[in-house]
Amino acid sequence: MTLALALPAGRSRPRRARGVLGPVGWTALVLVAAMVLLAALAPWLAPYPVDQQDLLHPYAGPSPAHWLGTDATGRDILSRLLWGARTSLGGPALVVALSLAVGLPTGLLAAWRGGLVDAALARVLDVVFAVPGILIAVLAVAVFEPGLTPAVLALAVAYLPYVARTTRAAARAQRDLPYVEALELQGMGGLRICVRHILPNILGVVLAQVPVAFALALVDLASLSFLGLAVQAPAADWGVLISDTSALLQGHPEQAVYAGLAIVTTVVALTFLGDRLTEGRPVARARKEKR
Amino acid sequence: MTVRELLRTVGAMCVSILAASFVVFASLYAAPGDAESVLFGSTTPTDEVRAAVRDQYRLDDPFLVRYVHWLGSVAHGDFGTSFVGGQSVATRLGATAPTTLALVGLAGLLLVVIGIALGVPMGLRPGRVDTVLTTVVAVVAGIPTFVSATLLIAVFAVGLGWFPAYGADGLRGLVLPALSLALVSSAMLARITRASVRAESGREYVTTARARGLPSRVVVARHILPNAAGPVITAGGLLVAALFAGAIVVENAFGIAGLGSLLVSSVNRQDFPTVQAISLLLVVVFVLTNTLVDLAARGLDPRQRRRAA
Amino acid sequence: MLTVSGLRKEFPGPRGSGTVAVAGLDLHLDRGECLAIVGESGSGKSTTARMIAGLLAPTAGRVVLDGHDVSRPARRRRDRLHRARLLQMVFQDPYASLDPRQSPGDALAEVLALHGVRDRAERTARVRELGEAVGLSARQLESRPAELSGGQRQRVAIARALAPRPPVIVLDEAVSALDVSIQAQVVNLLADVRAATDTAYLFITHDLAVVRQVADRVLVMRAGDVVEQGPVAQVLDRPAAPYTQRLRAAVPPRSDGARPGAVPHQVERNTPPCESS
Amino acid sequence: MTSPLLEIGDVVVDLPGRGTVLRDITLAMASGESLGLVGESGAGKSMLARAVAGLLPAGAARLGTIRFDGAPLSRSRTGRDGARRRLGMVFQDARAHLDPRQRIGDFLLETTPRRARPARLPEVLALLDRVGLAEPRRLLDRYPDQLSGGMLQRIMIASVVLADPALVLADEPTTALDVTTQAEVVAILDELRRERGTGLLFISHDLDLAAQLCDRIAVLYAGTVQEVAAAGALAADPRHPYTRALFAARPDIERRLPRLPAIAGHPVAAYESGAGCAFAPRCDRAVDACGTALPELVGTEHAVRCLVAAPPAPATRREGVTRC
Repeated sequence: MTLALALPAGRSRPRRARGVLGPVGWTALVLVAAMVLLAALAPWLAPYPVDQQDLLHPYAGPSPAHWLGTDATGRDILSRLLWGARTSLGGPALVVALSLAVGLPTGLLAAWRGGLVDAALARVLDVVFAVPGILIAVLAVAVFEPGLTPAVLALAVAYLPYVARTTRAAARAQRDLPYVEALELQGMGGLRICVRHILPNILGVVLAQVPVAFALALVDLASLSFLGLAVQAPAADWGVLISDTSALLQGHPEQAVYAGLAIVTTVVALTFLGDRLTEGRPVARARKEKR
Repeated sequence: MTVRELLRTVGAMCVSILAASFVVFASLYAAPGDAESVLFGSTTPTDEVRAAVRDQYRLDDPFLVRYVHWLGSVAHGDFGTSFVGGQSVATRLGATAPTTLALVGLAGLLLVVIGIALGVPMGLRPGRVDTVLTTVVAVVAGIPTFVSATLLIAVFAVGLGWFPAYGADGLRGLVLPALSLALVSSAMLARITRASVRAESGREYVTTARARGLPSRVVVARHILPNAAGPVITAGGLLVAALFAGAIVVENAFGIAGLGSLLVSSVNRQDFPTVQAISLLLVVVFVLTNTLVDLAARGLDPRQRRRAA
Repeated sequence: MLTVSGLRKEFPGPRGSGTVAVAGLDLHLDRGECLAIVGESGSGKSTTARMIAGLLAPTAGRVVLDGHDVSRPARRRRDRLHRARLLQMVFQDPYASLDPRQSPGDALAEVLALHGVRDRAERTARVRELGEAVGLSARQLESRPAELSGGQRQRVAIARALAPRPPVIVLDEAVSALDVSIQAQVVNLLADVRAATDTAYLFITHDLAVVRQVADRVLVMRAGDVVEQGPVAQVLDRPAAPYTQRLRAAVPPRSDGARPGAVPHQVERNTPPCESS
Repeated sequence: MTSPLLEIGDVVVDLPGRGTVLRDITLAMASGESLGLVGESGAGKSMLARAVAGLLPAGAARLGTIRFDGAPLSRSRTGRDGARRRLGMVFQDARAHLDPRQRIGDFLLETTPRRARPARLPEVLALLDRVGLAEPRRLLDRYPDQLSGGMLQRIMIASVVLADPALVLADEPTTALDVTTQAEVVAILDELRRERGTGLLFISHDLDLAAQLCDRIAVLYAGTVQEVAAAGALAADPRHPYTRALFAARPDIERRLPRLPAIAGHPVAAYESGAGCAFAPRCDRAVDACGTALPELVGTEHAVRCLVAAPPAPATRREGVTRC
């Protein structure tokens, strides 16, 4: 899914409300936190190992033993959902972390150096940005056998421009402000100005993009697992749980519905969180002083 | 848009496509699995067969020569021969591409119509209607294609039987896939359209129009919408291009024989020539659309248009 | 103290139609003197200031500060710090002159540390001293810039410019964005600072009344050229160049002195519709 | 006294998220009169003009009544809004207030019904020439980004005058312009207004500019009218301490003052001011009573809202030297 579009245009508010998240924002944050917690505690919470089969009870409905029932080969759906959460949330987290680790410095460097470096980098970022993450991942998987690592690394490359472009734009806006020029005139070096002054001022804008990037990475990774190119059996993630078409055709969509619900809830919560963070942040206020 | 500027943009696009093709080719060239092991699998070929095959796939030539040769042949529409079944890649592409194009075309139409039809009213009329719609659209934007595909199959194909569930062809077979493909993208376009319309409605020149007593119908039609169109067209272009990536997922979900499912099956069978060809095609589509959208956005902006006059 | 000769700046335009922002300018500034550069937008006064301060590389010309040639912006750290101790700058927009996440006190401390004031206690003392010099209380020094008014922020910017004790300070429209009552406070402050530290000012403005109040000499610029220069009294009372006269006449007369409603002069035809920059 | 063109009675405006921006405004204008609204940041000058024009920001609450040409004005302007038909507005930043994709000709004729546009073209061209724009015909096909700020402001004025308004609200129309352009634009505004007997509500932070253009001047501070009088009387005999301080604090192009008599503190908005007179904390003549209750606006010809205002000075003492 192309990333260029999911960036909601930031709208400034007359006054930055202290509780910037507001009720919707907080519920979204709680939901996301709950999902992360479930994923982290999966080994202790999951009643059964991820691949323990019980061929005697395929497609069993919800029961005290299996709260959400079992799949085609009698595996406990709840356990697979919990274990799956580790990959479906851990993967995107790694993707976003890698993108930030590389994207922030790259964006800052490009904004500060300007000139040729900036133009060349902008060009590369635009091209990589135009190619959806899924295609880059599919290509990577084709090169190094299908698996989680190539998929995550490829998505990190695909999401790098997402962070780098936002960082570069925000840093370029700060770069021209008088307070940066005043620091230059004091003799302060470029690196120190970037790290101690520009970065703290743009971190808010950049981090506001993290939830949306996380959501998109989650969708891409789950899609790859759905295509059988990321998580390989017997491991499971939410994408794999939905990919079992035969169960669907035999009229047992329960597993797909639960996994689908988990994905949609997380992604929607992340999207609302991202909206609130972006809206709460005044776009660089254009001061209309007299003359 | 001066001709010089046009040439510079097209030039930049060609450079990007060339660079992308190099990356695509180089990555598959560096693939750990050697082409031979894929071609011969477990059978051990005789020396002559081995030599013939190596020559046919030019495996012994240095990397750059193979790249230039590959590029030359691609330019003539010859994508080499598939590792699987010895069929020429071009014919396999020819067989599958139309389906994908039809799917993306239908989905593209749905995307633009739904996206703008929802986005504009949401942007223009704040208040309860807008908040309800915004929430619904935000939720729909959160449903990935493979989830919506599965749900649509479960309800309309398996449940109600209105549409073929799997592996269908012809128009009826494309309705559910196109809907599933367009769903999340149209929600995104609606959000972007809403944001753009809302941003323009707050601009000073709208205040002027209202201060002059122009009816709100005129203010919207002549001032807000034309100015809001720029970002919407840019986003729309990029989203339509992205449908090709979404098609990879949808075609596999519905079992449709398109470029997407061919790509995934080629990856699983390590059929590098086919993977290379499809990847190159898709990358060219994305870079092309990105450039066209950039040109369209700049062409729409009166300032740019007039600099050439 | 500051000598500028043949300063020129050309901005390359599309299809070879470059624009000349500053077309060869000479000026000198003695110790403790205040030289004003006045002109309308597009006259090149700000470009001139930015070139002298080293923020913008001139196309041609030499800038000599206290005997050092500072024509090209400094690269090496030692040069940059040395340059900082010769000249500082105060900008127009008070709201963008301070790092929003840093309190004024910390900002001043950071600058002092940069210029070798290692000892923390001495630094704190110097910060309070600078604060008092510009009329800022200890509480204001510890607050966030968002809590300060435009005038107070401009005071912090002046204190920051004074920290390295430079002999020359460039003030680029430093009081233009301030309300009347605040502008008066800052103008007085600048006069006090000059009296106390004998710092020379290069004062960029479009307001002739401010020129009268603060400057010793004035240089009138139009479209990159210097049309007139000399002592303030002579240039404002007996302007020689027609452009200066037109500038002088365009300023609304003092209402507590003149008959209200008197429109100064005839409406002149505008020049044909030109390509705006 | 002819029926007043504009009556503003006890108007209060509150903004969501900020609070009161207009605390208590009572003003009136006769038809054909020009009234200057002068004040510093936060005084609420622009907000008052927007309240009259019906362009208050979303969610703003307005109390009190505003009557124009005898008819009460609704809170916000909607479409035709008959009552505001003869009300024009000129803004500070002309470039931002013009649609970048619309030609100047289309902009000027937009409010004229399509059929009547060809007939009005000569009038438009004459008006463009009248506001000092050379080759008006060529101008019609141009876009705003091709013209300078000064030219755009003249086009804005022409568009307002074209609608034959009874009152023009000008919100700091020349602040963004250079001094020479400002003088020309002010002269145009003044001539056109006098010729057509149009009322002018002129907003500025520049006392002298307002005095040059307006019959009467109202001085605003923290969303309240502090003093209102004929321009000459206000300049010759300012009674409110704030007005006097404003006149004194300005640098004088004629002569250098040893020290500018500055006012301590900084201008506050209505929501930052206490119960009593908002200027009290900065006023050197303030007494305890000033802080407790908002003084009344006393007087008709020369009204002052201050407990310790200076007494009316004898007419002769302050007669300034007239100078063209």
